[in-house]
Amino acid sequence: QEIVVVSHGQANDAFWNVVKNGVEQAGKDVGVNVEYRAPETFDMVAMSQLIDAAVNQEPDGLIVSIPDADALGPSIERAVAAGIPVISINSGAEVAKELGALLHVGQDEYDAGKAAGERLASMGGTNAICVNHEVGNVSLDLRCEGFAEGFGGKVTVLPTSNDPTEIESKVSAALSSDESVDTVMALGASSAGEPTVAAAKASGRDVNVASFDLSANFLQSIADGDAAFAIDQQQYLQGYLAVNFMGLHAKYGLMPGGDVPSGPNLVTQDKATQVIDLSSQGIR
Amino acid sequence: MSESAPVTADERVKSEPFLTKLMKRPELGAMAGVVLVFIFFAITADSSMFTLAGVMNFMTPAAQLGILAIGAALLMIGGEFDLSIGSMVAFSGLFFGVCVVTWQLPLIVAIPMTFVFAAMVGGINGNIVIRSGLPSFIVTLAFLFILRGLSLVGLKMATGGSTQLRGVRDVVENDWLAPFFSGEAFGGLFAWMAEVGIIDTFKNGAPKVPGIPVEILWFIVMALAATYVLLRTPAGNWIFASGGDKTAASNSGVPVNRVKVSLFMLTACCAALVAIITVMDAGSTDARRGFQKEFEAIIAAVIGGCLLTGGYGSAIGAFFGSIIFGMVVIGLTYTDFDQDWFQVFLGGMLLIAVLFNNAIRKRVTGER
Amino acid sequence: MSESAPVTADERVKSEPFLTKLMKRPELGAMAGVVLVFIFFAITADSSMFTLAGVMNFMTPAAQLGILAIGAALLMIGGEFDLSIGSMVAFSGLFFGVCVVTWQLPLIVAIPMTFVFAAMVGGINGNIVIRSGLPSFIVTLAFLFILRGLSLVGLKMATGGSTQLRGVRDVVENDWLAPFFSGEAFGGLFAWMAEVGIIDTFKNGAPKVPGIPVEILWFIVMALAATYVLLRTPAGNWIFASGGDKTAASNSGVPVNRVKVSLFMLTACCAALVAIITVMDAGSTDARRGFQKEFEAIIAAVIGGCLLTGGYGSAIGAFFGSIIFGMVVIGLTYTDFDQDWFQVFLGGMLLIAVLFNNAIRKRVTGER
Amino acid sequence: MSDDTKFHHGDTANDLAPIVQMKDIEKHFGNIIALAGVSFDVKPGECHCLLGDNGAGKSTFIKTMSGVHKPTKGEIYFEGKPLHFDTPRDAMEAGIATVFQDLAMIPLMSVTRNFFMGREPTKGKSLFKRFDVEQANDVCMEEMRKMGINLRGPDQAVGTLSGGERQTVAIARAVYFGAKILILDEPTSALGVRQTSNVLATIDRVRNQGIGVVFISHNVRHALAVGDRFTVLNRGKTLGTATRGEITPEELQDLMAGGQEMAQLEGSLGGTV
Amino acid sequence: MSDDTKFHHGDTANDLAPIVQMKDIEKHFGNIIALAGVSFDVKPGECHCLLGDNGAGKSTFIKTMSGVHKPTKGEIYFEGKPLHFDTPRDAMEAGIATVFQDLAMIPLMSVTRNFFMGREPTKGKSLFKRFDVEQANDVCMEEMRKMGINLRGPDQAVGTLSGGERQTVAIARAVYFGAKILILDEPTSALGVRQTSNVLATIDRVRNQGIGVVFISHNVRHALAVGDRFTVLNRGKTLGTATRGEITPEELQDLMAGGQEMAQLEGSLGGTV
Ligand SMILES: Nc1ncnc2c1ncn2[C@@H]1O[C@H](COP(=O)(O)OP(=O)(O)OP(=O)(O)O)[C@@H](O)[C@H]1O
Ligand SMILES: Nc1ncnc2c1ncn2[C@@H]1O[C@H](COP(=O)(O)OP(=O)(O)OP(=O)(O)O)[C@@H](O)[C@H]1O
Ligand SMILES: [Mg+2]
Ligand SMILES: [Mg+2]
Repeated sequence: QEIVVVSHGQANDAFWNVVKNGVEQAGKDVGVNVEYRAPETFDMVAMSQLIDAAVNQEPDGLIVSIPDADALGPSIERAVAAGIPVISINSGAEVAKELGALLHVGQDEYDAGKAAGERLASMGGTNAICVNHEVGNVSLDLRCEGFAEGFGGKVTVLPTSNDPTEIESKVSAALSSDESVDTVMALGASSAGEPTVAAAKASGRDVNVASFDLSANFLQSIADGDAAFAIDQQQYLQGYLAVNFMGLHAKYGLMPGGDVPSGPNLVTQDKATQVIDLSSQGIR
Repeated sequence: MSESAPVTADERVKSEPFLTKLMKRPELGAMAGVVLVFIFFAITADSSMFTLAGVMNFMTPAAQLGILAIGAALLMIGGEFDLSIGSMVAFSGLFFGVCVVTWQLPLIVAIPMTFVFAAMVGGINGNIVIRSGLPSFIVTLAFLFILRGLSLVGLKMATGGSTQLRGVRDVVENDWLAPFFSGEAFGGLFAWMAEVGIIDTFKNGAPKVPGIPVEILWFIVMALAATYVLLRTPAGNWIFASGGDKTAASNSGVPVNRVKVSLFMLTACCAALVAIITVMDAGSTDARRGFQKEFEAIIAAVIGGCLLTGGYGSAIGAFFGSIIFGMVVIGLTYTDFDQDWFQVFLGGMLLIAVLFNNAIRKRVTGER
Repeated sequence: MSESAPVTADERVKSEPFLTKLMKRPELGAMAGVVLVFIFFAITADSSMFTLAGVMNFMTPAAQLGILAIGAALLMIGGEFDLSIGSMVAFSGLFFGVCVVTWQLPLIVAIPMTFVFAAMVGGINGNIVIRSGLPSFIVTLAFLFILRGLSLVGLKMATGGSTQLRGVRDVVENDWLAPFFSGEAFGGLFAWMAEVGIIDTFKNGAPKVPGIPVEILWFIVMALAATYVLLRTPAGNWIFASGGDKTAASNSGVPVNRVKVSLFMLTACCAALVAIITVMDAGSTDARRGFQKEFEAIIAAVIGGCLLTGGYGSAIGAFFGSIIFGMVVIGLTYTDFDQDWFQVFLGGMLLIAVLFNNAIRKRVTGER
Repeated sequence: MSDDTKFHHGDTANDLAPIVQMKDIEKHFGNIIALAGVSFDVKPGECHCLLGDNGAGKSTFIKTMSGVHKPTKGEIYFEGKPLHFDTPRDAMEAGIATVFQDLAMIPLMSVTRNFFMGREPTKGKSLFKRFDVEQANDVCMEEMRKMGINLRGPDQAVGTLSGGERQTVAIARAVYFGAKILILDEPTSALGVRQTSNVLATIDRVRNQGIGVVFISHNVRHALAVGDRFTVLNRGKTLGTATRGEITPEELQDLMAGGQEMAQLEGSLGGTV
Repeated sequence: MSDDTKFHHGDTANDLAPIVQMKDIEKHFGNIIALAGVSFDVKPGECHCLLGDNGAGKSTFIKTMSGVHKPTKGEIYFEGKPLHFDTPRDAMEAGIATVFQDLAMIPLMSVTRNFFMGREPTKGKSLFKRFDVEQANDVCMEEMRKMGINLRGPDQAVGTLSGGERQTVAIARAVYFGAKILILDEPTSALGVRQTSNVLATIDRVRNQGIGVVFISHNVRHALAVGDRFTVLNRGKTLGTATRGEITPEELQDLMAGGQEMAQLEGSLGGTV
């Protein structure tokens, strides 16, 4: 059996690397051949072409993320029309059924952001920065929007590049130019979260730092009390379960009855140390 | 005044095989690369890659890239760069989206407006470059940022906070101009071919290939037009001259500044065309559209034999360069390589394709 | 043989004010831009930007970029590009990380090994460019992809599946070489200055600025060294000549190929230096390190007056170019502008800075 | 720099109104003064030689005449009307064709494309108006043959031509397009003896057609062979104008050397170099 | 292309062994045959003139001698030993200095930097060994003055020099570094009369120092003034070698024109162009 996964996240993105690891593990466990594909950058046009390419190969199952239903819809519908079973992961819960996907495994970015915002607001935050290291990537934008919604207070989006040094400097700058900032939300643990912690520490102020996704160093910071928590989508599940379901579907025609929420799961100080190792292996 | 000497064959010219003559043309150098890449995938890739559907599938991104690459190639031959084309795709996509979605303009108005708008931005680019004498690299780089930023701001204003503008497909669906810029051409023909069994169908009977995506037609038409202009019109001569040596060209009476500004406008219009096609196809636009496309367009042009220093290259070269690039990017997904290795293969294939090109050309033309 | 004519003052030379002479140097052109950007932020930005802490804050990324930009500038003056420096940062960062974490080598071994390794990759780059005669743009572009891809593959192999290799800080912490490549220099001095109240302190008495980040020192040293090499050594003359006109230089006896390969190796070593510094500072490395840094380095070099066509430019220009770029990128967060407009301002400021530069230079030197 | 008695200003070989008249032209490059007030005119049907030492400002001067440089000071009258050429194209359209010392050719482009650069012959109408490559090739080969060069083919890149072949392309081009004034800046410097005599003959021919020729040369013999008037520049200033027959080769040569002594060779250079 | 009786092969002005001997050199560029078997040698202390029509292959030939082109066929002996120069640098280190027809200068670089390009004088030791700019400037200005050009300053960019000034830099450089052989490809083409006579005098001087000079020119008078032997190329082949005194200017000129007739001018060109 042949299963193809097409996502909008590159293989060298820390978050999607974990998804990919899940995909591969599931492929081994269920005994199917899986291939993971993604465009070189966040590019909906390119992604729809990758889905088309996958459809051409008529796999036994197609797993996609749907960050832009308008752009990807026709390609997915074409897959469904061609009789290829489709499962959606990560994003697109609201449109998955409509487009003909059997099931959605994932955690809506907006909801995850909202949960994080609520949590940080409850920790006493009133003025927050949302560090966006890939402006225009819709899923990151949604995290920020959800965060703003849940947080309630003032939220400023800080656009940065992927470069840790630049992020650290920019967060430092933002902290020192507005003394009332008390909360920083990073949208990715390894690229944005770690330098954010460093900047917060160097500022000498009491700032709550939280981040989406996990990275070993960021978890260490949580354990050490330098950061508040990390939001774990448990994206390993998104890859693993989707492939697992699809494999079973291909073999035995099995399919769960409803969507599977993979998160959110807040990793706080008490749990942080347990997952460091798993994170440094790319499983969490 | 001496009488003109009789025209005699020169004993100092060896006769040259036809193949050699052919390979000397910059247009055709890139073909060897296409052939190599084709052979590679014919061996390694899933057989579905070279079915009709598979070919359309890799030709679509190649065509979108190629439209940009042809513009970029002309500009490069003319001695300048435009790094803002990627951002221009996003920006004119936004403009077009706002025209049709927010202002509800029909395509016959919205499309020309988008082109005029793009040409204006291109003209600004060009005029700054010409007037200031700064390298176009740095000026258009500034516009890379500015246009990308404006796309973000504009999107947020147009949508009330989102970075994605949706709903284009619904409003343009029934416009009579839409078939020229979106979807597939010759749909009837393909449906018929599917019926009589010339082409493959899905299980449900629909043809696997509903037609030729319009961008492919645009791509071919543009490549031919650009080649014609370059090789067979005075304008083409001026482009080569402006890029080859600005001072010499201007001293010989070529209106260098006018040529360069026109090329900037042309490149921007190419970006607008891609924007219109992709926005209508996708039905939406977002702030990341066209990201790094400037880069890929320059890559395709260089693979196709354009010199970065200007004055040399061809549109057909850019055509083949885009096909190489498109074929490699999509083709790798038809193979069994792990996605982790994707970039390694991409880089390796590009390198091998151009080295091969080069080696073949040198061998055939006997250059040292 | 005529006797040499007496040396007389030439009546055809107008006397030239000192300022004019100064501004004619490409090194100093970029200074006007720095001043302009400084004035802009002095007015619009929060006052904390130009405190000692604020300056260190924007100088750190500027310095990291600058180290790359100086390498890129030398290479550009020598007439070539290296698009693989960004990927090289990731790749040599991985190599260094593996050396210290996986193989547990002391820095005195790991650092030279990393440099040698980087130089080797640079040498491969250079040799392919020279041997094939292909444009360096396309060759190093292939390496951009290849090295980026290999970094990912290597990281996953080294960590067993993650894209991040961590634990560098723990192993290097006590190495005697570490202070040269990480953290802050002159810590004692700054602590003393804090004590006597020359510089600001936190409430707990620690100085707000614990010292000068080492990358800033490396940056300054490299800018001086590169300037010295360019202006005061035979090698510098060869670099200018190789970039100015390859054939003419080689016909005049400059070992053009050797110069170019060395420059590729140097650029790769600059990337390795940045990799070592950032990996030690961050304590980890990941697959996205150095993303698009090649681009920024070229930007900084061009802002600083390097010509893309080679043969002209300066290391000090790249120095100021990096500072302009770093100041604008970080500085905008100190202002009250809506951050959605960030890219618009970034592009606008870059454009204005270079236009201003250019205008000042032209006015001062009386060029048309 | 004495005003030699044989030199006199303003008296010309014929009484036609000058096509171009340049008055007190100055040109500064930054702090360098290349021209410090030079006056000059060209009449139809005459060959006016511009002579002078290296660096005297000859090329700079003719570049102001053909629209490449804008003069820092001074006036240009074209057919009696004050005029400023903004670009070389303007000058060209007014009927001035120039062979620049650096030839103004694009090495990567073919001979034909260089020959017709900026003034391509076209065929076909409106949208189908196109560069008439065949005719262009024929014209180009024919004009080159007239100058004594048999090209191997019209599509050879100019960069691969020999020095003299390249110079011949530039001359043939200017002659072909020269309508009212033909400016030649050291046209024969790289030419063989046969090509040189062809060029001199060509100058003679176009002069007889009523075209004004400005001829720059360091070769006294060439200048005397075709020149009607001789203007000598020295260090950015004019030393005066002489008419043909009024001046001996030796005097002219002395003036061209800027009055300074020349090295003596044991060999037989026989008076003029 | 007859073997004129005045021409004879192998008999030379003196009996020293040649420094460089080239045998049956062929050079093809793709399908173009630029040299079809040319033999040539240079002896110490002689000035060997290489003459010929435009496109005859003179420049191509001396480029094979100075390591720029690798010959397609043929052998090169340097001081009796067979040798191939891989790069111009090798040739230079062996003692061959060349003035190329295109001068091989970098327009954006200063006069001094061009002058010393590839062979910079240094001062200081080991790590502090640096380009001795002051000395370089002095040498450069002085050498230029010797050639009759007073530069405004050693840091002027070569691109802003006049054609003759630029050529003088190239000549001065080659003379300064010429150790065993000095090759001059049309060195006087852009020079003024004074500079020309200086260059001819310089050729004479270095010849007397025992350096072999290869001199390419289209000017018969210049060639006869300094040349000891004359080799004429025509369409990639050699027409033979003549010794000084054996041949009249008119004969030489006829040979250089490739035997073809020259245009006649009513003007007084007086025999030789
Ligand atoms: N762009 C420039 N910038 C600075 N100086 C210049 C520039 N162009 C020319 N010059 C100077 O002006 C003077 C006149 O140069 P020009 O080229 O007109 O001389 P010329 O008479 O043509 O000499 P030649 O016979 O050697 O060609 C020269 O000394 C030259 O160095
Ligand atoms: N790279 C090249 N490719 C093709 N043809 C070439 C190349 N270089 C030179 N040629 C041809 O070889 C012939 C000889 O050229 P060369 O430059 O040696 O002539 P030359 O004797 O120096 O002439 P001139 O007196 O005009 O300088 C010319 O016809 C030229 O077109
Ligand atoms: Mg001149
Ligand atoms: Mg020659």
